Amino acid sequence: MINLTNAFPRYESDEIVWRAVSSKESETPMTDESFNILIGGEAGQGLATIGHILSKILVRAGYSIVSSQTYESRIRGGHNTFAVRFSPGAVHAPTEAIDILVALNEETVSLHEESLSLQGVVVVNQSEREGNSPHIAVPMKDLADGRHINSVALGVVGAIVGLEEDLARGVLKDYLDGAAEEVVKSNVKSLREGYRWLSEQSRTLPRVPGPSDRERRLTLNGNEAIALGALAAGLKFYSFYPMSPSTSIAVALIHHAQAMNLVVEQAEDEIAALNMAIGAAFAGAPSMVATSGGGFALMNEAVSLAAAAEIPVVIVVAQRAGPATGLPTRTAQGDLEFVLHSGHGEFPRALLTPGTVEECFHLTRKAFEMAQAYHGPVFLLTDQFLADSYHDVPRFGLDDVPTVRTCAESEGEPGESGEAFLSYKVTENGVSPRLLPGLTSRCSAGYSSEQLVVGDSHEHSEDGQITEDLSVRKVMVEKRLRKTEVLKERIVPPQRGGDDNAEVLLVCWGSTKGAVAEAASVLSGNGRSAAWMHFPQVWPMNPAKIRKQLEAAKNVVCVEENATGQFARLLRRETGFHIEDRVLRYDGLPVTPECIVRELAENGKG
Amino acid sequence: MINLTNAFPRYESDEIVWRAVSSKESETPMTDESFNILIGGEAGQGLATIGHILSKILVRAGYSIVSSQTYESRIRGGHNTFAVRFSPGAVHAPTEAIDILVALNEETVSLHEESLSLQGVVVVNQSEREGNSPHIAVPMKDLADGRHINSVALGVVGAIVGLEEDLARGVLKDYLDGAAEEVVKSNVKSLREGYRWLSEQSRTLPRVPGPSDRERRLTLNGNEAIALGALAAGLKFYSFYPMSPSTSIAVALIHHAQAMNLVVEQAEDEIAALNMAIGAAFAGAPSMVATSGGGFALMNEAVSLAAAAEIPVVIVVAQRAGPATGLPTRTAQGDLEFVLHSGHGEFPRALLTPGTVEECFHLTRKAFEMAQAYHGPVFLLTDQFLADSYHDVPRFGLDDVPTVRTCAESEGEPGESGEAFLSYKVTENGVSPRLLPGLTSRCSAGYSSEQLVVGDSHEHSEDGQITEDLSVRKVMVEKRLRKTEVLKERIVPPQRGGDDNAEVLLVCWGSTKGAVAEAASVLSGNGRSAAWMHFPQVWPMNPAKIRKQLEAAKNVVCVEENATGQFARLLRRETGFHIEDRVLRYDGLPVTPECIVRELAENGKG
Amino acid sequence: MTSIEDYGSFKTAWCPGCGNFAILKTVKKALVALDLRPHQVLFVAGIGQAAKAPHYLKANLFNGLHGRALPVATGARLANPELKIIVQSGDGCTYGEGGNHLLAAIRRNVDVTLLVHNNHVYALTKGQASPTSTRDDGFVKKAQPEGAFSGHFNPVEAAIALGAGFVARGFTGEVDHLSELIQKAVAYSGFALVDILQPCVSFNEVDIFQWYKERCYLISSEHDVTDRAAALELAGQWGERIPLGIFRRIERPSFEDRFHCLNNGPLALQTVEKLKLEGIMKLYE
Amino acid sequence: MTSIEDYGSFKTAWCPGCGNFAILKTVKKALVALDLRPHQVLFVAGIGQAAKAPHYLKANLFNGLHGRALPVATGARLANPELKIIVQSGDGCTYGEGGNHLLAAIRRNVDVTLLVHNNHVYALTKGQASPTSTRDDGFVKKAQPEGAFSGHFNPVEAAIALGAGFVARGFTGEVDHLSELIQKAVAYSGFALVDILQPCVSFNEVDIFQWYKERCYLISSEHDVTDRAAALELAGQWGERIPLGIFRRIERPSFEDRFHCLNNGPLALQTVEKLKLEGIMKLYE
Ligand SMILES: Cc1ncc(C[n+]2csc(CCOP(=O)(O)OP(=O)(O)O)c2C)c(N)n1
Ligand SMILES: Cc1ncc(C[n+]2csc(CCOP(=O)(O)OP(=O)(O)O)c2C)c(N)n1
Ligand code: SF4
Ligand code: SF4
Ligand SMILES: [Mg+2]
Ligand SMILES: [Mg+2]
Repeated sequence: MINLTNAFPRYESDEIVWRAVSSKESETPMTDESFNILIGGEAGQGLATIGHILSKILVRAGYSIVSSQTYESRIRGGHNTFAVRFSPGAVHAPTEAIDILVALNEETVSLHEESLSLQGVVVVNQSEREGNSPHIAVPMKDLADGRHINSVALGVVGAIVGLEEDLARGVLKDYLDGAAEEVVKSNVKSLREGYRWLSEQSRTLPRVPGPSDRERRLTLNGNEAIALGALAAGLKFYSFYPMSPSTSIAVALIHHAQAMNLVVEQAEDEIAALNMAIGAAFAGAPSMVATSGGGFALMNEAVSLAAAAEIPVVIVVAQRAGPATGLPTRTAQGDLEFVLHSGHGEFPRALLTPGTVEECFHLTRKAFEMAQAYHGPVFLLTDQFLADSYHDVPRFGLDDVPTVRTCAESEGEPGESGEAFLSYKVTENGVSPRLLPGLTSRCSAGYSSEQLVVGDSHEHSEDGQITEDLSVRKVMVEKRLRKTEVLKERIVPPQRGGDDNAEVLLVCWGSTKGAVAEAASVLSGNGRSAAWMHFPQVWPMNPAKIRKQLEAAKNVVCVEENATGQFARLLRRETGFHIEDRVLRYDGLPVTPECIVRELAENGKG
Repeated sequence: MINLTNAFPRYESDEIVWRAVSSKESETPMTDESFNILIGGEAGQGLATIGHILSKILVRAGYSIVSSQTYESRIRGGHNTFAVRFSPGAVHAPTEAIDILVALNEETVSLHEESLSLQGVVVVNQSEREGNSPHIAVPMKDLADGRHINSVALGVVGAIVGLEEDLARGVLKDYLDGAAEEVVKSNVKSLREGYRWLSEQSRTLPRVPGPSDRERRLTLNGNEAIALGALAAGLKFYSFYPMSPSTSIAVALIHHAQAMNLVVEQAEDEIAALNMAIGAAFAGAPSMVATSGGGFALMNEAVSLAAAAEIPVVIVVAQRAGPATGLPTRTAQGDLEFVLHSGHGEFPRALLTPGTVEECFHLTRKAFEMAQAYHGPVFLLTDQFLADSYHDVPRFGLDDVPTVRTCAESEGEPGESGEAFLSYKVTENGVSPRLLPGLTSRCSAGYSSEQLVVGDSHEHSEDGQITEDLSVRKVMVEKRLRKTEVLKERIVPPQRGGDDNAEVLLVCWGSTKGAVAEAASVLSGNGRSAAWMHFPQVWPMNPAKIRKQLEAAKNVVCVEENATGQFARLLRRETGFHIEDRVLRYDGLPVTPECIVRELAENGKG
Repeated sequence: MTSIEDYGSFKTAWCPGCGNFAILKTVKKALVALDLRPHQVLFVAGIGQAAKAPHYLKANLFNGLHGRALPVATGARLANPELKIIVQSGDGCTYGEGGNHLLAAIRRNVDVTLLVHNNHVYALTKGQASPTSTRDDGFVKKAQPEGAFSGHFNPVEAAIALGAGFVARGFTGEVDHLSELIQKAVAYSGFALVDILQPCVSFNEVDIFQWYKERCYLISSEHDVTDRAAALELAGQWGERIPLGIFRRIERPSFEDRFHCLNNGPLALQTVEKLKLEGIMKLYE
Repeated sequence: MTSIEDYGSFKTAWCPGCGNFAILKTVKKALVALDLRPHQVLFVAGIGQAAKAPHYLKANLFNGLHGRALPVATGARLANPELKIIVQSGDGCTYGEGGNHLLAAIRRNVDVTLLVHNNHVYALTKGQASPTSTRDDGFVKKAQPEGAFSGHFNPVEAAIALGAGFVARGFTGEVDHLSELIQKAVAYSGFALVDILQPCVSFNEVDIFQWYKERCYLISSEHDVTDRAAALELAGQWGERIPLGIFRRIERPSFEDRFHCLNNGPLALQTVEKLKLEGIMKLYE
């Protein structure tokens, strides 16, 4: 279908230093083949379960995958979908055309049959209305003995795609680990029935590209990757208040809490969640919280506290469609400016915006490093699409990146025994030496065990005492702001790819990376020359370097999942470069390569 | 001293439509004479009391005044000041040189004597160390019978300035209205003793310019002006949680609540304060809240609610020095970007930034009009300096500006009796007709009394029902954003003054207006040509018009009370014009004409 | 006369078998029994499965933020004392995120009826422990794999101790009784809490309908609702026996009475008196 | 051995005659009596006059936001169970802005001692009513010219009803008694509340030292601190007679025990086990 060979090349230029944060494509060469399965039905029919299992089977079989989920803010009923696109080569984005539509209910057929590809087919329960499209009517209820219809569907799909039944059964069993034996048995039987039934049919099936042969990979969604990245960074304390689409980070961490000696606590509200994390971080535990827009709104005051008291803390904001309650389960990039300016008063901060599941892992690690280096809040901005999207991810090497020092050490000179420790010592780069209360000598050689540590929210003197001395105020404002440089030294630079001297440069940030890169590739395939530029970090930035890149491009288009073009505004503010052309999507769904290409064509840019 | 004749001229140009929001100078011609009294002492010595009374006496006598207060975050002790600058012509800014330093304690002398003007003199209690400066040592304790030393000081100062004792006594008595008779008596006696004692001294006193003869004026500080503006706009509900420097708005409103049929409620926290105001506004009461940075941080989620549910509400943020607790009683302009981007998700809003006490009144009215016109939150951004600064203000005409309709009326067609009312009807300008729950027919002719009204925080269909229909989502996002135009029609445009084709244009927003205008005037007096441009509203703006103005200027300098130049950044984002030169003050004190001129000279711009 | 049809009927987003259906129906019944017309009532809701309830009947509605229904209701009530205000939300919303507003609402005693759909779980976010989840019955969730660590919040007991004037507990398995409770709560002048035991068939495998059915009993008519100690003792009962009914009901000074202007009816209908305002302006001369 | 000098002495920003001085001194005395070294203790404070207290002694200190001391303390305690954590703040901070965290702290029963300087007023913001301001004694402030409208929050009663394991009341006029209370609270394993009656000479003309002095009495040694009903009844006393002492003290399951890793001491000293992490990674293959 689409040639993605050039989607993630190393960008060779000293302007934008390229560092690989995604390595999917470097291990698996791209091909132009991909295949897309969409499972649709009601909440409660277990479609996310089989979607997840199918994703894992595909990855184990040797495919690259990208899944995407849509669901409503309810527990049963409504209309949900789980789409998995897979390919022997690397895929990075969801796509619109459906090759197999698995319809667990009638509504799914009518809602999605118009998206079927040329070879597309509907797999549907025999009892449902089957639509006008090519379809395979499966007697699912019978095959499942009225129980695990979803596992029957999984079996049928597995058989169509040509996935080995053993492999499928293995994944299913892993997934059901801990469930009652009877449940496992019944599911396995349903799966088998699905496989068996399909094998007995004689009809032409869609052509499915075969898998590639490669190293085992992980099947992770964005939230799981953040959880693992945090664990790899030395996370020791996590507090949260449930909020879609962030909650599954907590669920993953809780799952591993005992093994990893981690404290996870559900707070009474988001205000408490961040204040707890700040308390824990002050006491020495690398700490993180995650939430979404409304919950983050409540954390604003404590963001400012982390900055004033100079406490390292990582804050994940998984965006959903606002304002207010909005569409609680839909995706958006509407909170960039909100998070960038959150918290009253002025202070440095960093905002990381991973573009892929793999980047979720690496940038979470990076976030802890940054927070620890400059003593303040670091933000990770994701969204519902990325949070819930499964990718195949190469195994992570755990040796190359050092974990954050769990135990803080002074970066300055240890104080003389008798001297009082200065928690807010004014230093050249603004970062003060840091001790942990009660652990001074145990953590930091050279300090007396009786040293005292202060964290304070007022304007304070070096010893953390409240001050009304306005000359001290000035010094402290400048001390804090100097720490921006510490963050600037650590910037994760923008990445770019596509044609050199392209006619159109697509600029993006966060989770749209894969779709934008693929759109550029499609344009190139269509005879237009196109390139893309992705920001895995939107703050701080190096305006001069970015400006140069933007100025060199013939046409620049900014792609964002919001209605006002927030990142384009930020780029203009910082670089002076005004991107007038925008592709903006704000209906709660992620951009796809197709929709970007369509929009560009309509605007005469593609 | 400084020629301010040109400080607030009408700016004749169709680029920036000039509308008077301050009229002080149009009634009183400027002179080059001003006189500055600074009263210093501990919290608890009653210096703010006599400062306020002195301000009022001066205004009643016919002077124009600007006072400014500094105080610490404590109830007794520390070092506080109350400065009053006055002139027969209009004054707009505090100044640094002190003509009379009233020292209620020794520390005041040592801290401030170096700021004495050439003719400056210290008025000090005999028992205190008197310093090396010219001073008048008053036996205050004796004269006050050990009680109201501050009133003695007031008497002495009144006598030096040449204010009639009758007038002074009258204001003092008004002030003490309601106090025990004995207290009034003793204060009046102390005042008299002050006057008497000074009249018996024979020494040269500083030359004080005489008052001008004009209509009676009000003596108001920024917070009082906001309270009165809100009352004039039809405020019916005010909820708050105490927080400096916003609390005196509540105090003023409570004072008049009974007379004006107003509900004022102290909330359990700031979250409740704004949610209550939203509830009251939904039920039909024009509503307002006020707070400062940290409290506003907690209101963020409800800001987004007001936007989603489309509820008119006015939110005052009186800025103080952050981050976190910071300097709770000091001034700053550090929350512009924070307020501009507050609340998750995307929606229109307006940000008004009064430059004078008079503008506080008018822009508060304007804020209610705007909120009511577009159904959403409108912000008033002030700061500690302006909140606490007394100005003489011409009487307000209450007829010219219509009060906000207390009772909402439909702007669309009344629905047929049987038809359900659509609270979120999609209209051309995005504003839906509005009914009040339970008051439909009583408020809005043509509606049945049984019509129902919905306010909702989700994405909703026109009837306010929760929707998961993503095409409706898109329509509703656009509907809300279209309301930006309704705000744009109501923009309070920037004002400018000073020399035409000036070498340097000083750009500012909010409370620095007076100081900046005077600085421009000083520069002009020094042979440089200078102009100023003040933004009483920073959002939304008309980028094209502003850009033209900025481009026409030879040198542009942005003056702000923050460390990062937030408004300059915003201007660049919106207009593309990059103001590189900045005068930034961030030590917790307001800019003065002197400090601006000094900074400009250091940067080679003045 | 109001009929149940006046309150309409809607498709819901709830799971089949959920206790919310019984509450929805009972609320409608109670309003009809009180002969309240839909436009006389304002529902205020937070966010959660419970909080969707007022979308499923016809009446005025403000559906705000998770945890913040009570302050909105307070503001609306202080702006228009003619409205009958009913807050409907879940246990997480009311006793979790919104705890501080519950404390304040009880202290204020503003005339609002609070109906809490207490399913002992955060349902809409897929089953985390709420403050009312009980530790001892082994409430085990994905987010609390070893059970809820924190102590159990007993809302009835807490409300009585904090001084609430009307405190009751209902159960979705006793709808007629529940309807009576709601009617009395709405009729009560002041803040009234009705905590409603609501089984959640999707996320609460412990406190299921049958579990409640076996334990719940109606408070005897002997119980003196003005006797605080007795009410507290009764409220302390949980587990083997769960009392239903009105625990406490006393007269308390009305909050609204303290605002003189509310005697003149809705604030929206009161005009700004310019003469008075001019008088006020004079004070600043 | 620790001496009072180890805790240093500082200039304060308080008014002469303020009850805070007695509390400050007593806290130091109690810590000396417990033989705790300054570095073993972490004070956590909110914002207000009271919340400045820990700045005026030498110890570890985290001074955070108004109303948010308890969650910070909880986080710190869960990160380092070796720290003795004392929260000090005002009535407005703790029972007003921070109400929801008080509810949660009581439910959690984390090992933190909460000392509330209860002056019945928002002092630092110049005298508005706080939740503990009493309506009946005509508490009249600029912000409440007709007195506080809302009901009086009785923290001792509320804490007992909500299930707190250690609840006491002290008074700045009984410093030796107060010192004992603080010692017992700090020694108690679990959440301990000591509400301290503190006259504010600047903003509270009603509940002055003498007013308290005439009313306060020490709870008799007969009082059974494990008898909840008795504790509640005693806590209900206010006005003519004000009981001081320990109202309630029971054993409750410790919150920290539920986190296995806390048995290994401070989290900061525990290293990340890469092998285990690799095992976890495998689960996702
Ligand atoms: C500020 C904020 N935090 C979190 C959420 C996510 N959220 C939505 S509903 C809910 C819990 C609902 O629990 P409950 O109130 O008991 O209602 P139920 O769904 O059980 O009926 C949460 C945490 C939110 N919408 N807003
Ligand atoms: C979020 C927030 N809201 C409001 C304030 C302002 N504020 C500072 S201290 C205080 C009240 C303090 O009262 P209390 O806790 O009783 O302490 P006290 O001063 O009486 O000792 C308030 C409202 C603040 N700092 N932060
Ligand atoms: S999740 Fe529970 S509370 Fe929500 S609708 Fe389903 S059964 Fe009812
Ligand atoms: S205002 Fe009151 S509480 Fe604060 S220091 Fe003064 S006397 Fe003490
Ligand atoms: Mg619930
Ligand atoms: Mg207090």
